Amino acid sequence: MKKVIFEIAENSPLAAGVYRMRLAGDTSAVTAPGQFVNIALPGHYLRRPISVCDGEPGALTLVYKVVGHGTEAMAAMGPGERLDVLTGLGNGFDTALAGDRPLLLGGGIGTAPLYWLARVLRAEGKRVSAVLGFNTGDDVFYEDEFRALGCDVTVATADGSYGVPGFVTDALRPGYSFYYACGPEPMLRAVCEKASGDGQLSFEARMGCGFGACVGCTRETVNGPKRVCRDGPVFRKGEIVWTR
Amino acid sequence: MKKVIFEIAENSPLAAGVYRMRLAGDTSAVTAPGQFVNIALPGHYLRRPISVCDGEPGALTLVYKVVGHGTEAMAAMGPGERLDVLTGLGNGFDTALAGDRPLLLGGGIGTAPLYWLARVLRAEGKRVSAVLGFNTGDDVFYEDEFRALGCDVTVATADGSYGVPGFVTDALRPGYSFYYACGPEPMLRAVCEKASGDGQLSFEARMGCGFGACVGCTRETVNGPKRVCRDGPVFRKGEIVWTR
Amino acid sequence: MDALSVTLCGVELDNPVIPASGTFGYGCEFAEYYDINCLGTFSFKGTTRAPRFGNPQPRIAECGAGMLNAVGLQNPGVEAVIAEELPRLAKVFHKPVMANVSGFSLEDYAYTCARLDEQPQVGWLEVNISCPNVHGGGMSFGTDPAAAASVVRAVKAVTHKPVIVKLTPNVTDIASIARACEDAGADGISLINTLLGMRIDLKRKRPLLANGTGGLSGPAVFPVAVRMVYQVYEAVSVPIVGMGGVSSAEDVIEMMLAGATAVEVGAANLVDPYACRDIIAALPGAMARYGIENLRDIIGGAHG
Amino acid sequence: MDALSVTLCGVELDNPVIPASGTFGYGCEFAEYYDINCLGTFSFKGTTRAPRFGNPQPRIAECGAGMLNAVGLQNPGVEAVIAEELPRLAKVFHKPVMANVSGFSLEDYAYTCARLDEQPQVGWLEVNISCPNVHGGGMSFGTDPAAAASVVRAVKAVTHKPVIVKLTPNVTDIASIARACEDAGADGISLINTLLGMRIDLKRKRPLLANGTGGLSGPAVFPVAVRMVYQVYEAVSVPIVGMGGVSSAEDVIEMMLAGATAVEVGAANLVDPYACRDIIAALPGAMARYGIENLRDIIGGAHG
Repeated sequence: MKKVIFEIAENSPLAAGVYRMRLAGDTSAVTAPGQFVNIALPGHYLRRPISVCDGEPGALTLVYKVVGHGTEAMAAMGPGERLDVLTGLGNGFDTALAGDRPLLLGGGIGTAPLYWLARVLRAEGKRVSAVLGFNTGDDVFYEDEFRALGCDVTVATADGSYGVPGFVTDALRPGYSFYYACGPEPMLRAVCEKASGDGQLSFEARMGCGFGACVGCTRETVNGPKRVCRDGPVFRKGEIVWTR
Repeated sequence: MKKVIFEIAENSPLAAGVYRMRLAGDTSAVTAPGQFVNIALPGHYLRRPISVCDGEPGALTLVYKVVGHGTEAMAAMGPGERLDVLTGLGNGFDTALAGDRPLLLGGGIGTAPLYWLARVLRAEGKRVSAVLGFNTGDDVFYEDEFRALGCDVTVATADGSYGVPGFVTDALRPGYSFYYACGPEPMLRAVCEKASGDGQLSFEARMGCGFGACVGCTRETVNGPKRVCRDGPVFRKGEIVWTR
Repeated sequence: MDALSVTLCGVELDNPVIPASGTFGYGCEFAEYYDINCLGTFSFKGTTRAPRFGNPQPRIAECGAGMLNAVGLQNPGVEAVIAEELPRLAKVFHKPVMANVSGFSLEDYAYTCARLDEQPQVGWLEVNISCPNVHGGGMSFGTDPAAAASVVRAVKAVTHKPVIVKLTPNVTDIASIARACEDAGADGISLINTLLGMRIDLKRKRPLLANGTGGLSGPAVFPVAVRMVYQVYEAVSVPIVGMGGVSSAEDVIEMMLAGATAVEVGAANLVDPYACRDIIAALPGAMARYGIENLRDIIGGAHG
Repeated sequence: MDALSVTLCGVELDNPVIPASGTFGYGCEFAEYYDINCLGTFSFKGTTRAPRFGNPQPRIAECGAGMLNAVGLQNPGVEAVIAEELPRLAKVFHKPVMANVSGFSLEDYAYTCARLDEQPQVGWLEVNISCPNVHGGGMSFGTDPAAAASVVRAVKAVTHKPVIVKLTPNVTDIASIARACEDAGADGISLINTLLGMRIDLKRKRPLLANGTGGLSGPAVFPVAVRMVYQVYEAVSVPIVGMGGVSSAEDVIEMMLAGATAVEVGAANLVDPYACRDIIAALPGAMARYGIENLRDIIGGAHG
């Protein structure tokens, strides 16, 4: 964890209600795809946790969805403005588990952190497949970016307006060595039930602090209570206990 | 009263802890010297009441002193930034009472609203004297500006480091037709006791709204309770009841 | 009835937005800024039997996301309100007004309420048994169920119009006090009055307010107000007027979901004189965003 | 003793700043960010006799100038705290720690306090009779003077270290409860725990927290906390640990002027992990600004 003042280099719409923000600043604490940052926004008491879509020395890319007043305020910010950010939060994905044919399963905004993961896995020479699910065609983002990394990409939309009709679980094809999933909890649960083999899943949660102090975001696991913000947000399939 | 978004044209230090802010915007509601504006500042719940130092169509000049977090935030703002301001608050001075040789008595930051008053009185061809009192030489501001208007200016400092040693009441000279005073309450009280003849005095107060709704700033007068923000801030000598 | 209208104790309001007592005077200041007939109604300045100057200065202190006030029921007294304020109001406001009343004894409450009950302009009596800024100023009545009930009975015995009792949040069990008021005949409950607070002047090293303590209002208290409205809704069957830090159309909807039939807006009027007008204008858009057709249908909607 | 030091129940603190229970875990997370030995001490996560998962999700809701939490006393239980957390803490923190204890019966409180009283690392027992997020979770003890006193007696009977009782602000008369605790043998009083609040999810039209209500903390509650510390200071003679929305060195000074010997900082740690370190660093400058030579000299200074 490191507290860093970033400068906004870019903040532009990407899809319906989805924005991409590029930040310039010290990224030394950001070490693994699947980690997130926690952003202080003027006029809002709690920080906003946003997963890292891509990271490189000195620059972070965040892809976020406007879901409330906080993210609304974020979307209204412009280049040159500064943000107080806690960086390098959460465990991130374990690429050592990937095997040679990893499958990435993204649901809506949950697609964002999988991009950096895909880039790392491709750099390791893995054959990466990605199934990206959205509600409708207007929500789709980063399809081309995943392709540009050399991933085998399938897009599914719940309303069938684009790509394969249905959910990511309807577009599953066998032949993957390990899966990585990120998205809303119902999607993750469906993935666990329908996807064969082992995987890691990244969870969302309402967080207080984002670094493990308030235990506000705790969920039960087979290894006892775990904090999504610090022990997660990524959990191994076998650890997960479905409470809702 | 009119709610106006102003743009800051200038915001620069004038004396020890004293700043001058020039605002560009609709000044149609500002009608008399001695009126004040009430400024909304991000991160502060209540507005900050600041007396108008000078006004002309499309432009306001405020001279304010940094006394807390709010005015600190004001001092940190720069040209181009926008402010949400309630304008044209308070009754202001009645120049019809001036006679031909009005005397202006300013204490510290209370000197600010007297500048516009002096300009109006000079424009009406009055012979204006001004006695401006400060704690020390470093606090003195607008001496030259009052002179440039053609006022007979005397500066007094409590520590004697500049001008006449002592308070404004020590620098009083007879021969004025009416006086106008603005400053901290102890100074106003001393003026009422020591200055002969009639006058108007402008009071400071802790305000909630600034436009008469909350009656937070009420003070007793010979005509019953009056709101400093709306029935004042200027009161006739004969109305005033000294409570503290 | 249109999508914004609600019925409060048998009287229909065009919308549920009501400027709260003590933040709207007797209406005339705001009538200069906008046509106050756009309001559901408003609750006028807390009125007592005799004129009051209130507390010494200073009476106002700023806080994070709110303010303290210790005005102490400054008002010209009920006879001056009837002789001067109500006629002046009649020229600019053509709806029933809510008459807010405070007192220091059962006789005070009964006398003042009876006088205002006779005034045709008055639609409701809002009986404040919760002023935190006056010693024995109603707050003592508002913290004990039996004392609260005694005020309600005294007022109901001499009035005909709906009596809404305004409760203090500075209690252990708000529901029991609301229930006692309902049992004593209250036609409605309004809450919350301000939370008792204090700020200290670091320069003088003394309490900032001359009165020592003051009442906290503003967004800071909103979650406490929502909780208490929710609790009182489960305890009584009379309508509830919810208030406490409401500053937006979303806040109005949240209060109504918690159980409020109408919603008072207080401190927001002091930082923006157009707050209530703008909140009313924003309601239809907010309703659309949350799939709400008629406001009256969501009252208490958050209760399973 | 230097300018920042104070003495809390006979134990000297280098400074009065104490991270509040529930916002600092058992210390280890923060020890990764800065040397927590700069703290006066800290109050560790509320510990119960048995392990607890706490309440279902969601447990956190944002508010204006604050937050609601309904964690519900998640903790590994006193034996795990003694076997795992305290040894881990010993490596990074070399001062006496404040052990925060909750319970559901007098036996719970006595057992857990007795076990922690035996631990050499523990300097004070902070007995929480005010958790708003657990049904029968201490709050019931904290709202009645006799019940509060019974907890104090049960704990004092089996412990030797200073017992500080943590009070809830959700009461009509905080002073009477503080007095009852002092009469029952409490060595100190800490306040305020969180104000009971609620937020409603406009999309789901249900309370946002799974628990319904939650505890409000953050700058929003600061004026209420200052008022209650001021009132309790006039009611008891034992030292007071003040807390509630403290976010700056100025806030620490204000709390001490109101009557606090030491000051806990809660929610601020959650929005800025360095909050306490930075507040301590800012104290000398703030003291100079307000002409304060030694912090210990201003305790209760606002009382005429």
